[in-house]
Amino acid sequence: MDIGLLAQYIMNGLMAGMMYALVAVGFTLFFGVLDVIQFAHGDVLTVGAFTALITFVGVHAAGVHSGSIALLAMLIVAIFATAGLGMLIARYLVLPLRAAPALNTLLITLMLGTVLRESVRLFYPQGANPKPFPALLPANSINFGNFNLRLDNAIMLAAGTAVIVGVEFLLNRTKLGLAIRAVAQDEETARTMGINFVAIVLVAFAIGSGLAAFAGVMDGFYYNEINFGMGLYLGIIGFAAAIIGGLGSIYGAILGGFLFAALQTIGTVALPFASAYKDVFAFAVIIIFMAWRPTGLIREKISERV
Amino acid sequence: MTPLLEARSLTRRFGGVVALGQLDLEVAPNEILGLIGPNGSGKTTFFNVVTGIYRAEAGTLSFEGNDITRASPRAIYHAGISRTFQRSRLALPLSVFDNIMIGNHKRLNQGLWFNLMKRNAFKREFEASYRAARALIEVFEPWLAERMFEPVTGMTMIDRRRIEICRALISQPKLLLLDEPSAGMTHDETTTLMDEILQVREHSPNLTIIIVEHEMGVIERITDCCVVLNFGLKIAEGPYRQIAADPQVQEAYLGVA
Amino acid sequence: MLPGVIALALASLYLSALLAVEKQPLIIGLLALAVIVALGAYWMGWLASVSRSFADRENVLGTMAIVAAFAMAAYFHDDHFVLLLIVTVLLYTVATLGLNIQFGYSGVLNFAGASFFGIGAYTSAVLNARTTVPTLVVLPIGGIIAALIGSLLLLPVLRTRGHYAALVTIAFALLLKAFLEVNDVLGGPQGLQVKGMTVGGWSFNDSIELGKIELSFYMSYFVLSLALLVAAFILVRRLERSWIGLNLDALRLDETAASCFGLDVARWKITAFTLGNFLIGIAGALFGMVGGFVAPNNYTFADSLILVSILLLGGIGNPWGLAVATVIVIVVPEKLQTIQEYRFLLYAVMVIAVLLFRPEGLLPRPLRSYFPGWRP
Amino acid sequence: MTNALRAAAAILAAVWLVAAVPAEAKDKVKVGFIGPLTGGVSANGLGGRNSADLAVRLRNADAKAKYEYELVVLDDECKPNVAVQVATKMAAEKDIIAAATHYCSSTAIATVDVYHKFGLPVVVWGAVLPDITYRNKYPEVHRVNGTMINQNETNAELLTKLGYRTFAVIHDTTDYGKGHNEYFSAALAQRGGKIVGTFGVGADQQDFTAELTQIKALNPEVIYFGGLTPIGVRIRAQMDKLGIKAVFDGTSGIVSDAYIQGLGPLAEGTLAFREGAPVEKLPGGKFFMEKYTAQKYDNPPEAYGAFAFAAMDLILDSIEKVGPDRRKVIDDLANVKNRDSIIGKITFDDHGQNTVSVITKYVVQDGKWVVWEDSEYASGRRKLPRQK
Repeated sequence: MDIGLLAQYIMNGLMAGMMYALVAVGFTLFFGVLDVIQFAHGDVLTVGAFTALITFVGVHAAGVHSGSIALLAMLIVAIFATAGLGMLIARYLVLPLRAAPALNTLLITLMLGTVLRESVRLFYPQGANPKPFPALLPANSINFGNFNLRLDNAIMLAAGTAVIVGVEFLLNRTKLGLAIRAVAQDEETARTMGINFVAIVLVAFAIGSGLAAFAGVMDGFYYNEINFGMGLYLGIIGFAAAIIGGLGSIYGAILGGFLFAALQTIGTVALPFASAYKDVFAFAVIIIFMAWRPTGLIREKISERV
Repeated sequence: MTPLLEARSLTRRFGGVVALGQLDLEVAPNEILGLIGPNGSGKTTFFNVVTGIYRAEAGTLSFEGNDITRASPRAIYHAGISRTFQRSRLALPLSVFDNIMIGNHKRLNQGLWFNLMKRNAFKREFEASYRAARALIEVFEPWLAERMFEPVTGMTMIDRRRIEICRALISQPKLLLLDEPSAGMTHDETTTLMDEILQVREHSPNLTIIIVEHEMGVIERITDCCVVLNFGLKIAEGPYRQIAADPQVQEAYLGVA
Repeated sequence: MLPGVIALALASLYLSALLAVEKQPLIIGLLALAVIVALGAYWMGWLASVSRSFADRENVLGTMAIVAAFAMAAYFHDDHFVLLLIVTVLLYTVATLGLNIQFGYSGVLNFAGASFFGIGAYTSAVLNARTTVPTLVVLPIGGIIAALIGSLLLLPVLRTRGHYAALVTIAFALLLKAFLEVNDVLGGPQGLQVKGMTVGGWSFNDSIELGKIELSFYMSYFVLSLALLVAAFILVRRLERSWIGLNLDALRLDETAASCFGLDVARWKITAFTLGNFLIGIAGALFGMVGGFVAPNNYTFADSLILVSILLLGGIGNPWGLAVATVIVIVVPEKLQTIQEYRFLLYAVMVIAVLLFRPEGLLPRPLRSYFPGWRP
Repeated sequence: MTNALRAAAAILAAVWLVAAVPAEAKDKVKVGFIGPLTGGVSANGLGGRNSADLAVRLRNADAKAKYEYELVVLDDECKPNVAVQVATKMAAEKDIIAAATHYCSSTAIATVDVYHKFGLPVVVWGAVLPDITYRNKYPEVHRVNGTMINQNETNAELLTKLGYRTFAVIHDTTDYGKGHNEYFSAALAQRGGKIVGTFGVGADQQDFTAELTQIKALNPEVIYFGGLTPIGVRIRAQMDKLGIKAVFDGTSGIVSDAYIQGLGPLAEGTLAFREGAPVEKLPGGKFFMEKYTAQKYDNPPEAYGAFAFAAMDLILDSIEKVGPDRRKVIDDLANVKNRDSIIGKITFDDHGQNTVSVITKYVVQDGKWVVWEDSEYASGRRKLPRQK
């Protein structure tokens, strides 16, 4: 196939993969500290994206027309709002259910997801319609044959990478990260080490949810359109990515994210004119994969005391 | 005479750590063997290897002369070995009776058709099993026999131990593995439980027992012979008095140096 | 036994009232009433005695429940929509009974319940349209196909645990919907029409004339669905009250311990998963014919979640609880049509509340009693 | 039990009577409306609902009306499965006499059998798939708006006249999108246009970069899109992302304010076609818009509001004439000839299809749907991409 076309496919894949990875990291963080799946995560992303949109409208209404300021405001507000939301979820829905079977947590967060999704649909003005998302990033683009490299995409990839590296640094090089990893290792020891368990859990949820907001804004800039349902799809794929990567492992999540995007891209390239089958293909591969690697690529330590 | 259970240079590692190193061990029929040693010396690992939860990396295990080194937990249970767990692993939401019946698996008809369609035949089997379970548990604690259909949740530690031991005994195994039966119980409770175990032995004389225990009193009282492990290696073997006197054991285990 | 009878009578009376009432204020009033009464009964400890009498005299009360169902159907004999609602409740209960074998007993996660339901429905759509297989035979075939397709997932399902297992079925749910959407042979997103049930040349889709009174054509579907439910109920009950039920519980609660007592983990997981999908498939096959139409959007991941939440709402592992929960989940949103835009929201909030304040569900599963009323 | 039930029945009956005592002398008659009130095309659904509601309100305000009408509104979410459910609910409720139904073709075609089965007379107010009226000959089913055939003729006509030769087709895989694909391809073939690639996409698909990347390689002059507003918005936006310079040529499915709101400046130059004259040019257009704004609904009537109004008005006329009886209404609707309405004369052929010949061409200009003939594109002051 023509090289430019290939490059275009790879670019599409990278963009999708970056978003999946950002979402997956959230899932894996939550699982790390609490061994739960926070299934409203995808819809937290939606809330993040819409918060950003509201912020933009607000900033605009305030008479500020500088794109960069608006962009900054959107990111900050969205990330902090969702971080707060994440903490609330952890505090009032997830932590209280620790004693209950994992299924309950799964379900309560799924239902919360519905609540968030429906609220956006019902209470955001005409929330059922797709909403235009401002294009604030420079849209210059260079064409190499069939490959058109856009500055904004490049910027987003760079930003995404930076964020992921930042999280990695935070987890592996800082005291906070140490505490989070300690909690992830073993709650009891963490407590004895004098770590405030609840606080760490909340922080982890804040970080993960903040990432979701970032991914949501990125999605908005990439598609220039957001809608109340965007989170459901991204959420499920992020979950899948976190799982195939191996729950509890950041690298696994990132790997999983790009792997899934790769699968979809391969699906489209391998089945041209049947590109609609790309999801069927991707999910089929995932199921087969689970049979081969039941605990994901990067296996979490299962130390069963008998 | 041929040993009931025989381990030959049995080896199992976890990462770098040697949990069992070249362990040779024999259990004669009808004896009660004490397996002792400091924490992490490989006692529980030995049980897990014998019951097939972990695979041995080297060495052989034979039971009544048949090799069971690679056998699955199921096969081993069917061969006549059953066990209790250090952290009692009962099905808490289920009734006492249900928990005991879990141990009775091989003596119950597991056929779909039988269970779903032949309700009368099933009822007969059910009632028979009920009587058997009741008879067994009465040996331990008549009070429990009256509570066969109450959930295990909320029962005391000693009762849970009793139920767990009944679960292991109901299938009339040839070899019983007791993993720290005294864990989490007071001294007196432990004594009572041991009395009860010895009583059970009266009822079924050809029952062989391997017991892992920290309470030396218990070991001294009920075992015919002891094996001492340290870092997965056997460092002594013999009747309690003898090994208790062994300086090596004292140093490694009793900490008396 | 008396408390059970009273509860049953009140429940069926209430349900018929709820189904009959049209005026929104009245409906809201009735719903509020139900909540108050339920809370009151719980507070007074009546619920406990009710469940006790159900535990002891289940056969009698079961028969009465059937009578009550018939009485209700007779009362609504010419009201198409109410009958359709009742049929829907009956068939969803069958499906959740299947799901209950998986989640409730063996602990095998299945987040693709709606998918297997859909497989059943599509089976009847295709077979009724393109073959001459008697529609009554199509029902079990629907179940078998669902079970067979489900068996494709067996390997990953057996090998994975916990959230990893969840992913397998979730991925399957998404895969199946995506497949149905893009696959033209099965109608794509547009879906397919399903020919109705015909038994011995007589079509279920024709209304029945009994002298002067005309019965809705849903009446025959009602009878069949009820029969199916009763059969499924008895099957699941016997399963639970047998060594197999015990095996499944042991499996769910502690796989390792269970295997140390000779339990064949793979065998029983396969049994539970397959049997569950079979039931779901049959229910789906019949529901397809009742609705007369199948489309991928009926069988999304979200619909699977609704099935699962019925399970949790009712009290996982308790068939009677399932019936109650299904009524709530199917009928209540239907009756609250005027706030239709908000029904999903309210419904989700309700489930959250239950999970927070009564995680064991409305009617928690009682201890296994192998023979109701049996005393040593 | 049964006795108990009878008792309950009695109580309920009493309650019912009390509740049903009419406030006014006129007796109540229920009529229905079904449209997409939630989901991506909800704007059109709400516009239609308001318009139908307007018709009912005006009628109730009219002292000469024989009955007091109550509008029962149900939401088909533009999903065939949901549509079948709500259609069954509506048709099964005996005291709903007739209904104005469906904006989405995928839902309308899925439900015609239901209406036939239950004998509920319906007038389709927005769906354009020919099969809805022409696949069967159901006396229950009528339609005031035209079918997609003519609009695709006009569409192909205009674009070939503008000198475009190579087209790529994207259509959603519901019967709606498939229908457009079929009729447009046929119309285009007659006029010597060439289709370089056809892509079926999901009706709620999010990412189209895969399809569009392939289209980019095929390098067509025009991308024809047979689908509805939500994915129309996405595809147009993502075309831009991939730097595809081609005319975006849509169907009646994207003629909505939501499309322009969704895209902002990117919408400029999008083409679309709709049967029937634009509201402002309709005979009763001015009257309709005045009354509509007077009601202060919070959504605009959108492209098909006028049709929804006309459909409901037609139904009310029949009921006034023959009384609240489904059978009689069906018979009455069977011979609607040159009936005056705000959308002009309505005449049902033997399939209950209103014969609308006029098709309006639209182009987006400065954030508005402008009738092609009045646009600066027609006058040549502006140019579409790659226009000769």
